[in-house]
Amino acid sequence: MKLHEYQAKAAFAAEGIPVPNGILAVTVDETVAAADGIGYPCVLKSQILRGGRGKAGLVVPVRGADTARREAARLFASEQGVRKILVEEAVAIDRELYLAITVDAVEACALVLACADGGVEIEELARTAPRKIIRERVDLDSGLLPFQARNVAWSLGLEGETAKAFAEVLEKLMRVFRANDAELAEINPLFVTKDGKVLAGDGKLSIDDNAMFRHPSLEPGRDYYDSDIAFEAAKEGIPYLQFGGDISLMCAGAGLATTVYDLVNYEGGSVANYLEFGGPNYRKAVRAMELCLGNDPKVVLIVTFGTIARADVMAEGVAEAVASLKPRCPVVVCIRGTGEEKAVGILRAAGLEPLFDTEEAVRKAVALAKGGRP
Amino acid sequence: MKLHEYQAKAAFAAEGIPVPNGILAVTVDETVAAADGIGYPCVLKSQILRGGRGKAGLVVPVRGADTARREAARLFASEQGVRKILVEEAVAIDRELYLAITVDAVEACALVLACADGGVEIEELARTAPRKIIRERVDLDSGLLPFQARNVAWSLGLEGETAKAFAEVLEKLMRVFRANDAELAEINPLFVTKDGKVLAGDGKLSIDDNAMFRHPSLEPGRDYYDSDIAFEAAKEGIPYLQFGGDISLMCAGAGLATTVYDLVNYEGGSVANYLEFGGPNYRKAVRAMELCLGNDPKVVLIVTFGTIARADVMAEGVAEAVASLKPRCPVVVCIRGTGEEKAVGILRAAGLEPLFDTEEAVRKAVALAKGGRP
Amino acid sequence: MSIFIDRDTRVVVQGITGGEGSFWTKHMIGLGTYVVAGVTPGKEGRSVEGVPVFHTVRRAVAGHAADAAMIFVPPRFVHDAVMEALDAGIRKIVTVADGIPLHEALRIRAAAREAGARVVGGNTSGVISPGLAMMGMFPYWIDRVYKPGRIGVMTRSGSLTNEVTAMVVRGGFGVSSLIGVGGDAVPGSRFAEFLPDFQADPGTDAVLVIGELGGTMEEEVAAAMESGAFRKPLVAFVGGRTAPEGRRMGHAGAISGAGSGSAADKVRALEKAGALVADRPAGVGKLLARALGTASP
Amino acid sequence: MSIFIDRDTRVVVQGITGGEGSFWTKHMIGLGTYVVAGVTPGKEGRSVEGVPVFHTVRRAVAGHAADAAMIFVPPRFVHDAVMEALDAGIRKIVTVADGIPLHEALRIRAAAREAGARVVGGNTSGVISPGLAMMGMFPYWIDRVYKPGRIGVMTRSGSLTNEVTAMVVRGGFGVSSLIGVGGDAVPGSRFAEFLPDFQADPGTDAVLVIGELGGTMEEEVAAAMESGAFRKPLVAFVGGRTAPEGRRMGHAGAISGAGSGSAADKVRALEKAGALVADRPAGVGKLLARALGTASP
Repeated sequence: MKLHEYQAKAAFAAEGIPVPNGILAVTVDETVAAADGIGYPCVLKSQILRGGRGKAGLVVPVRGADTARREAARLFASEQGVRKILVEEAVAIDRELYLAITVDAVEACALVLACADGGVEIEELARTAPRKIIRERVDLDSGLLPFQARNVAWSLGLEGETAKAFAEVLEKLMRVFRANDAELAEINPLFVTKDGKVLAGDGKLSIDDNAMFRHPSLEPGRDYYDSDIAFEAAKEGIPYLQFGGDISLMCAGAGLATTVYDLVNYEGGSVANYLEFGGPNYRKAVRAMELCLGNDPKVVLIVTFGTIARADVMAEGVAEAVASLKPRCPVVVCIRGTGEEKAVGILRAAGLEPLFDTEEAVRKAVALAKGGRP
Repeated sequence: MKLHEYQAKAAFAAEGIPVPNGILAVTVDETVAAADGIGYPCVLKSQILRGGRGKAGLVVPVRGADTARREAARLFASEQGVRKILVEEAVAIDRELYLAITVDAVEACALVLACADGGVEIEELARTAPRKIIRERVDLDSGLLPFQARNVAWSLGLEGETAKAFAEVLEKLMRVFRANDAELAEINPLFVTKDGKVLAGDGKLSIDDNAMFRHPSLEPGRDYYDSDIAFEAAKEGIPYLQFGGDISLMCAGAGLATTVYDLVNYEGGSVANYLEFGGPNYRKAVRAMELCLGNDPKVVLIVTFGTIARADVMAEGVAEAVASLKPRCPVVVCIRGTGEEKAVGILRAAGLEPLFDTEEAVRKAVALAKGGRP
Repeated sequence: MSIFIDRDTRVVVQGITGGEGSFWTKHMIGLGTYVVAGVTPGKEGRSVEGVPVFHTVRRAVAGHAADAAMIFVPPRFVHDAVMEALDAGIRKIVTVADGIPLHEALRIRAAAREAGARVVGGNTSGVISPGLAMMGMFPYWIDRVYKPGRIGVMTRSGSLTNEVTAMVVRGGFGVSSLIGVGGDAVPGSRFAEFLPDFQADPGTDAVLVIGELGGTMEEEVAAAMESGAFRKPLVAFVGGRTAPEGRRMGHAGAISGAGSGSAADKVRALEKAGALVADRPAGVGKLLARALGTASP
Repeated sequence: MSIFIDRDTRVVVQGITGGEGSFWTKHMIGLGTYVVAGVTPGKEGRSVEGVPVFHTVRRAVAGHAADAAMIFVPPRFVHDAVMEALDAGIRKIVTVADGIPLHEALRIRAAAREAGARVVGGNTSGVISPGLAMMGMFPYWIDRVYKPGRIGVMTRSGSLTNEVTAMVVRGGFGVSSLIGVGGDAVPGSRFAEFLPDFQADPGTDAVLVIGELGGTMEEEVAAAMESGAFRKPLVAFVGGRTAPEGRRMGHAGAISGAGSGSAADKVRALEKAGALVADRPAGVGKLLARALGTASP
């Protein structure tokens, strides 16, 4: 789960990482009041979860109350769905660094990434100047040792008090990473001020979904999700991704879903959403289909090949869903695995035509979607 | 540094280890009030740092206020120097276990020791029934894992909720051990009550002296030391041990001191005290000799063989000490190592006879001590 | 022949008294797996499907010389269960649970490497050598999906496994050993780590890799082929070739290894190394036939 | 000949710009030690006794191929310094500081074992091969104390070292290599771990062990003799034979190993294994002569 900048910075500050003065605002008036409180010039930073906010005009410096009001109004009214603005003091910057901690799946440790060129996306850096990226591997049990922080600081070419301040920020960022079960803790840019201080110019913190049970206070709200349906699904613990197309996928397992997504595209179709119908959700067919139909798709395509998630149980659920929800669009079913013989009868009784080949099912769904609603 | 039972139990309780209700008292009146508050029967436990308190009559159950007053008066007046009494509720015990965490210097890890026969000293157990001692090695970085706690619990023959409660106590004791830089954290006996609960009947916690800088609140008071001189020495960071004999040793280094101690005994002498005159103390000859003379010894014996602790500097200090303190007893000096040629002249000028052979110095000191004061 | 497990592998099942544990213990035994003991803390003395249950793995190993551990415990207890198996000297471990916390997955892999052990999973169906034995949850009783044969299979996806093995069978082949390394970001073992075993296995003629976008496991397979360490024919399928960017992968994570993590990059790397890459599951049968120089039926 | 260090050992000095570091760097070089680089964070670019200083051990190793590290940093920074040396690939480390926190001493030894490295100390004077080289703080310029020869020496005590080596010289012998394992409860390396080196060293005829009460290091030496792993003559001195109980050792610590930790038990174990044990430092010369079958001068 990705946190907003203001949340990431709160987590940073809790471990003692310096951050600029900032106030969170949720209305235009609050924004202006916050800017007045912080003083001008200051920066209005839209709290949304996509990259490139600067280029998109979602982070704007303001020099007075009038522009603060005008820009705040523009941001809250923008199409990007801005609901919160972080108002931050403007900092006199000498240089910008990149600093992040993520995981190294091969070496099975935490991985510090740093670069003397901050402000650039790390993917961009990895493409254009991979040798500029400094890497330091950190054992999760023993944690970051002081010498490792110094190694990174000196590799960045920092000196004196700035090197020391950087090393401290890195040690604290590692504590943030560990305490929050993070998959990514990133400060980009990390400001070095004209007087040699180091502070977090931006903040990304992404929490491992599998460890969310240890962080109940971080429970995500509506603003984390692309759509109301995605939010509804999340509340019920159902993995869900929103896309722009017209075929709604109920699939069991991310690997199979990814493959079906490819096959739909190969056949010239497009996917409206993917909803996880496997694992613990295989008995939730009615609710699952209800969510899918909320997208008003042209076809619902159900593909499974289950072992524990029994085909007959899934078929029963689908039959019940069709009976109770009466979808206006066609439902294509390809439900296989344990109990599949029994499933066939159930699906036929429900008026559905059971298929056994994934590609055949995809072709049928795409054809139906292209043909419009029956 | 060894903590008192009441301090150890406070550290245990801070991590959630169940301990009996207890109140600390420093006067007879406080003791009776505490006993009244806790209710009868209860136990008066003298807070002194030696083992075998029970056999020595320093832990006494009391059934009413009268006996509480009488026993408290007796304890505070005893020769053992009891200054604090822990008044504790009497617990309905089903059985007693032994549980401790210490270090394994060979395997370089923490070592859990447990035994189904509690209440006995572990050294006694190691002698009489070594196979009854259960050992579990714990990596300091990864800490005690739940399965290890379960292994110990089941090896002790515990079952059900008691096994679970024991495992929890062990996990918490490991946190005590790590958080306090302990060299030993011991619960002996660990009570199992008639209703299957587990709680600390006694508590030993010994903090690594080299890590005391991380635990400034544990700074030891006068009651930790055998004598006023030992306390004075400790306040100045000078290692000091009090013995019962008449030759006061100023030695540089524990190994050399131990050897000189042996040699004194071989020659039929006895040691009054050992004071560390090496390391950072080698420039503190005046203060060191002042402390030694506080024991009213028959001889002061100074033995060093220094490298960094220069012989000439030590000799100068000793000369100054003799001049200013004017000891009534003879001072035997055997100061060698870097700068020893220069030291010879300094010592002779101070009226001392420099020796170069440890055994010769010891023989001379013992002879002087036997001959009485010159 | 097989890698990882055969009929002599002595399996202890951790979490054997749970619903999943007891259900799959029955089926593992049904296939021929030698399940020698089970472990559930607090339930020593019981038995499941005739298998004796112990409080701890140490006791199970002491009494029954288990040399492999099949772990059926909820995700947040997996780390402890793996560490317990390693501590008891077990060096082959399969853990199926989906939802192991990431930092614990890192610790599991780190501990396994340090111990010289192999942990397969989590978030996997496990390991199977059809007709012989399995540690995991495979519906081996469905003939059109599981058939013994001479194709080694490695997969990251549990849900794709039945889909693709059915295609192997439809292509006229069968499986020597199937290793589900699992769908987690940090699996206990990685594709390339099994290539030496498949290379050495006289029962395996070719290997099928079922990959997907994200991470660098497919690139590592390509590297092993490039270096000459793996020399048998290799067919691959990589899911997610049309997936929109950033909808699955972490952020900085993708740059930690060699590749970009995109399916297209993986396909390119594998093809460059000499693998035949199918663009859909149905294509694997034909490519296996081509790789092995046999006529597809 | 020597063990651990000779004139080809390329030493990096950590904490070289400190008072102790610079002082002993001069003397190490004076004896013939090959000090190739120094490290003090923040002081890269300086030089000490002609030795270039770097910010980090990694840089010192990169530029000067150091293969041994001599650590002169205050006790609470020793753990970090050792880990930095290990991280940079160094496998021979001497740390002299007295006062390393116990739990950090445990981590140091654990890390060294995992890396297959040898850490000597802390709380030691270090390691010296008289006439050749040293990592540590020995007054080698005092002839009656340090003389090259064919006796290997191991000691726990810094303060006893000069005392006893003087007795070796007085006995007509000299020292091949002296290893001060240090006086801490958890030294980085233990007596018995050097016995294979002394056994293999053609320049060492016999070994002198200077032990004392507490711990189990002397018992481990006895065990190595009993097992036949160490077969050269061995003379020992054990301090603390008349020490009152409990005035030095920890509590339960003593039972963690084989012995009781008392000096008497150690003497018994060593004598049983065939060692000659002196009851005072002055006795070691005569015993060395007896062990080697030479006449004491």
